[in-house]
Amino acid sequence: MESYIYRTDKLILDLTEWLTEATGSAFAAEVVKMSIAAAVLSAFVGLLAMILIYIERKVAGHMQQRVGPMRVGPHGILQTVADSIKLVAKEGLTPKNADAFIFNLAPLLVFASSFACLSFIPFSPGMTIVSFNVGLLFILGIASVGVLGILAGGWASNNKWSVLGAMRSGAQIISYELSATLALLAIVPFFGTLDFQEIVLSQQKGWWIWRAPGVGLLGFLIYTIASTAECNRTPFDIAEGESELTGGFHTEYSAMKFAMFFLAEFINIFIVSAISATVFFGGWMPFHIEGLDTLNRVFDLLPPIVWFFGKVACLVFVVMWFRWTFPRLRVDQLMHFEWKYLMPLSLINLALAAIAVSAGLYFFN
Amino acid sequence: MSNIPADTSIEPDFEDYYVNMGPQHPSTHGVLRLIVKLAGETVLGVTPHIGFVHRGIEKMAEALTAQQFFPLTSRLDYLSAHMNNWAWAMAIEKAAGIEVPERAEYIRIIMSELSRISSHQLWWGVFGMDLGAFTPFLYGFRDRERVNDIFEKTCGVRLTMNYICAGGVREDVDRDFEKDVREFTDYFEPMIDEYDRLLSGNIIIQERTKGVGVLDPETAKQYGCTGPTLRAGGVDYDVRKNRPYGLYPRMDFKTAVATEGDSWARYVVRLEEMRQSLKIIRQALDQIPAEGPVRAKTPMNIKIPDGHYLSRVEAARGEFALYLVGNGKILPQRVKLRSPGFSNLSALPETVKGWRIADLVTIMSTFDLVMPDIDR
Amino acid sequence: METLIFYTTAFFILAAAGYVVTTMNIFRAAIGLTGVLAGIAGLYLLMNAQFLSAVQITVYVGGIMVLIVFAILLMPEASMHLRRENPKWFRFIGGVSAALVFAVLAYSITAFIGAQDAAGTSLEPAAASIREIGLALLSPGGNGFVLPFEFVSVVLIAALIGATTIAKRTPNPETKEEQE
Amino acid sequence: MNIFVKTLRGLKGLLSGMGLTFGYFARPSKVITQQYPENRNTLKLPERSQARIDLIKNAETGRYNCIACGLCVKACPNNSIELTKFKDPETKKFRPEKFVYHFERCLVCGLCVEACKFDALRMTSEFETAAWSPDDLVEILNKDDPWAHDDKSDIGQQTAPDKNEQTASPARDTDRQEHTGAEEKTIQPKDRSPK
Repeated sequence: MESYIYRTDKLILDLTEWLTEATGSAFAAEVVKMSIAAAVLSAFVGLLAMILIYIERKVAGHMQQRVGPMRVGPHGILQTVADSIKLVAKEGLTPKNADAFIFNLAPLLVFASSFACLSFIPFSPGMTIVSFNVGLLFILGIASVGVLGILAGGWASNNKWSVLGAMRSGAQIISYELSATLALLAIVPFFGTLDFQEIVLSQQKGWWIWRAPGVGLLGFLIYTIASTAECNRTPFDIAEGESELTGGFHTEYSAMKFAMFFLAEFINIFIVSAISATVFFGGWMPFHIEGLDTLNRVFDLLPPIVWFFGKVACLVFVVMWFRWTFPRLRVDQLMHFEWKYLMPLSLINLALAAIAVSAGLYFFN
Repeated sequence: MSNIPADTSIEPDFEDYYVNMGPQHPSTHGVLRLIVKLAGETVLGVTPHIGFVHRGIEKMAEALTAQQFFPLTSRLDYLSAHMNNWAWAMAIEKAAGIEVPERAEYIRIIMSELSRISSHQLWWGVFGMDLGAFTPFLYGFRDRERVNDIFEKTCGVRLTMNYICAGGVREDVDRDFEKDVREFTDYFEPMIDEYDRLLSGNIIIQERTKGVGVLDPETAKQYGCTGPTLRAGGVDYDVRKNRPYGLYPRMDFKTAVATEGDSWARYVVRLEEMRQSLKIIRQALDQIPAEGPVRAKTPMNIKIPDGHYLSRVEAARGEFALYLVGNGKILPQRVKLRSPGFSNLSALPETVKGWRIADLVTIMSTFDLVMPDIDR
Repeated sequence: METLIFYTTAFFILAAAGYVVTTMNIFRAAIGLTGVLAGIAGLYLLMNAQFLSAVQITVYVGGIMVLIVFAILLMPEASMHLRRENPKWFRFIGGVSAALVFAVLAYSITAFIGAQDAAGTSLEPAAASIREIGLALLSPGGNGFVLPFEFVSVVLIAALIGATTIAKRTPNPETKEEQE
Repeated sequence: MNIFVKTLRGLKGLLSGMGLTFGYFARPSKVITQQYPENRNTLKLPERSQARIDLIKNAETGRYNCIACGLCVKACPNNSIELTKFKDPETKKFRPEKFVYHFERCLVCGLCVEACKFDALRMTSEFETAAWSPDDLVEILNKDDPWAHDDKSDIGQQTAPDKNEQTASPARDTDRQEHTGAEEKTIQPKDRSPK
């Protein structure tokens, strides 16, 4: 039983086998498996958002010499639970002159695209909801659907500030998606696959952030910046820009519809951190140093899933750290930065990566 | 249509797009309503609408005795309450010929400079928040809290102090006052460097403020801007230096002046002003007589003799001038307040033209508007 | 089961497409079109063409649709419902031409399948790995597509430059901050 | 080259800011928040802290020091005090019948305390004054006196012009010189100077 924590691929296989036996057909087993996965994922999403929001508040608090939420539950642990109950119980308003259909559809679009992305994330060996040979490409594609929801929401609110926020958001996400994709693609030649599990497996000898000479680090930096922008987080939160646009695209949203945007934002943070952890930091792969077997065995004691979430947590912290330190860029500066600096840099990075791969210039070959 | 901003020649073919910024908007810092004419993100024109918190304080002054008007002056620009009190006290003292004890004059200087610092601390935090960084806001408040504690110990109140009064100050300072203030100055000086680390050194802040919203000195003078807003353009005008009052001639300090006139210059000037204020406070603490009266004997209801009296002080936002007309009774005939915020706001439409919405927020923030000061 | 999924998806696509052409609101039409394109990506998935599906989503849903929506946002008329102004016979012609296109497509597909069946080749799709696709795209040989690939890139570059030139305005005082 | 210098300088600025926030994050001892309702028992306000006014009782006689002279009423810029008086048959002195304090109008400026010559008023630091309605903020300050029952129904009627014979009416009418008569009196600062 214990070994299942370490060998989750075995767990999945055994589970499939058992289900096939129990239901009598491979197809039915697949259906049951998918239902379980969906249920687990839904619970996971809710839990994840609550935990992330709580952490965000605590991080913010301590960075500002405050303590953050303290009242509900010990150290305010239940604060986000209380807030969720409040959000669910609130009346969901639709502005009078809004396009009600699209207004209500928009948060769903945003949320669904984030949710769908989660199914490609490799949490642990074998533990991916959908295993695709083009998982990385797919996740990048689906992530860009979310912006449609933001645009639709901003437009349907029939509020000038919302439209401004939506336009900003659209322009921003389309632009920064390029850099984010290019930064990831620069690493793809090294492992030559787009399947997440295989990407993780290719890092047995070392994580790509240092195995790929320079390119990995540069790619990681570019990806961190671009993905922060894609999540609409400070310093790139011009779409919300509460001091300018009073909330941007979600100005008119309340209750559960607002919560969906909010949830999606936090899931997005998790997703980009998870991608970053998978591509650059070896995903669930424990930290290994060649030759130091004792140390490696100590590291192996931690189950892969702990490694994965540990890495993701560190990266999420960095994103939060950005938010509570930096001011916001202006919209034209944002575009300048992307098109004049980040994008050329990521193209150069891609070229360097191609050279490095064809010359076989990477460590632990 | 008077409420539509003047047409500019920027993009004549663009369809007019008006948005209301305020009266409820996070960065108008009060109930200010700006009608913004936009072309995309670019601001073509701004028309400020004020008067949402107009209380008719000038008119109220005509029905209140000199003593009774003090609490109301605190409520003009609540962030420089001491300075406003001082202006009224000075006008009354001029009118009634009251001599202020030396110790009281020093206390007034210390209190004024402390409230200048506290005002700029708040401004610094809000400036950071307007630009999207939330943390400076709390750091600014953290340090401002110390000033407020000092105020509370001596004046009993934290914001609208009503401490400076005709003939001096209402009562002598708290027994820990000198120690507290010295502690504060020692504490706060490194904190300004911390402000530098968090915001001033940040490239995003610099990119967003340098060259943004240049208010050239000529325009600024024409609109009657004062304070840091004016001095950022290179005009060396400070009431404390140019028309000294109180014991300011005894103080050795520099007027903080920059030359560029942009948002960054206004930012730098305010930070420098905090340093200069600390310097003034230290000098005043060194020079203050240890004992002595703090309040001249004044009648309870001061008769304001016939005549016109003008007093001006350098409030945190600029020159606060007060014009008093007396007719020999205890109630003033007429009081006119010249608040710095009003004039500074009037230069805003000129400054923001052609900049973006985000810059409008930056410029408004560096103008440091306080609505009760503007609406009176 | 796959058949069931196929018909559900196909029905969804058809319904969304119908919505696109019947709705009088251009923004809703755009959202409907998104549904169509996403549904087609789903069909690709059913056919085991994962790469194509990913590209469909990335390019069409994530790229082109966002651009369309963006363009709609820039139009002042976007919030208005369009009115039916076209004469009746417009619709008649539209219907006839749509029927014609459908007939041609249906005939050619059935003919194609018939030819395949006659030749005995299988229609069972094989999951092409991304490596194969990449190699095929960039190999110069008889099975390679490097010439069309490069040709397309040149055309795209030309289009990009052309678009930029058209979109470029004469410099105006608004662009103050670009003089730095 | 310039761009590299600029980039490096910008990066340094960003990192120093991040260092600062992380420094505070890593040192929870630097937290300055006070958990207010929990620390109510240990909360220390400065002695001069003023939040509202209160009447002072004479410790020996147990009576209020107030002689209902009305100076505070005249000093108040906002009409926050309403006062009715009567002659105490016992001591042949005036005493307040009802000393009504309108906290909802009060500016907490302290002018009434300053005006009081009989050491009858003081500012207290009782700052938890929130209430559900403005009416709850109207309070009879001499409520320990048996005749000043807590009935607020007649409050505000005294100020009506027809029956203000014995009310020291807050002189909102412009010319107050006639009945103030206090011009010759002078104000001395309270003796709370550092010893």
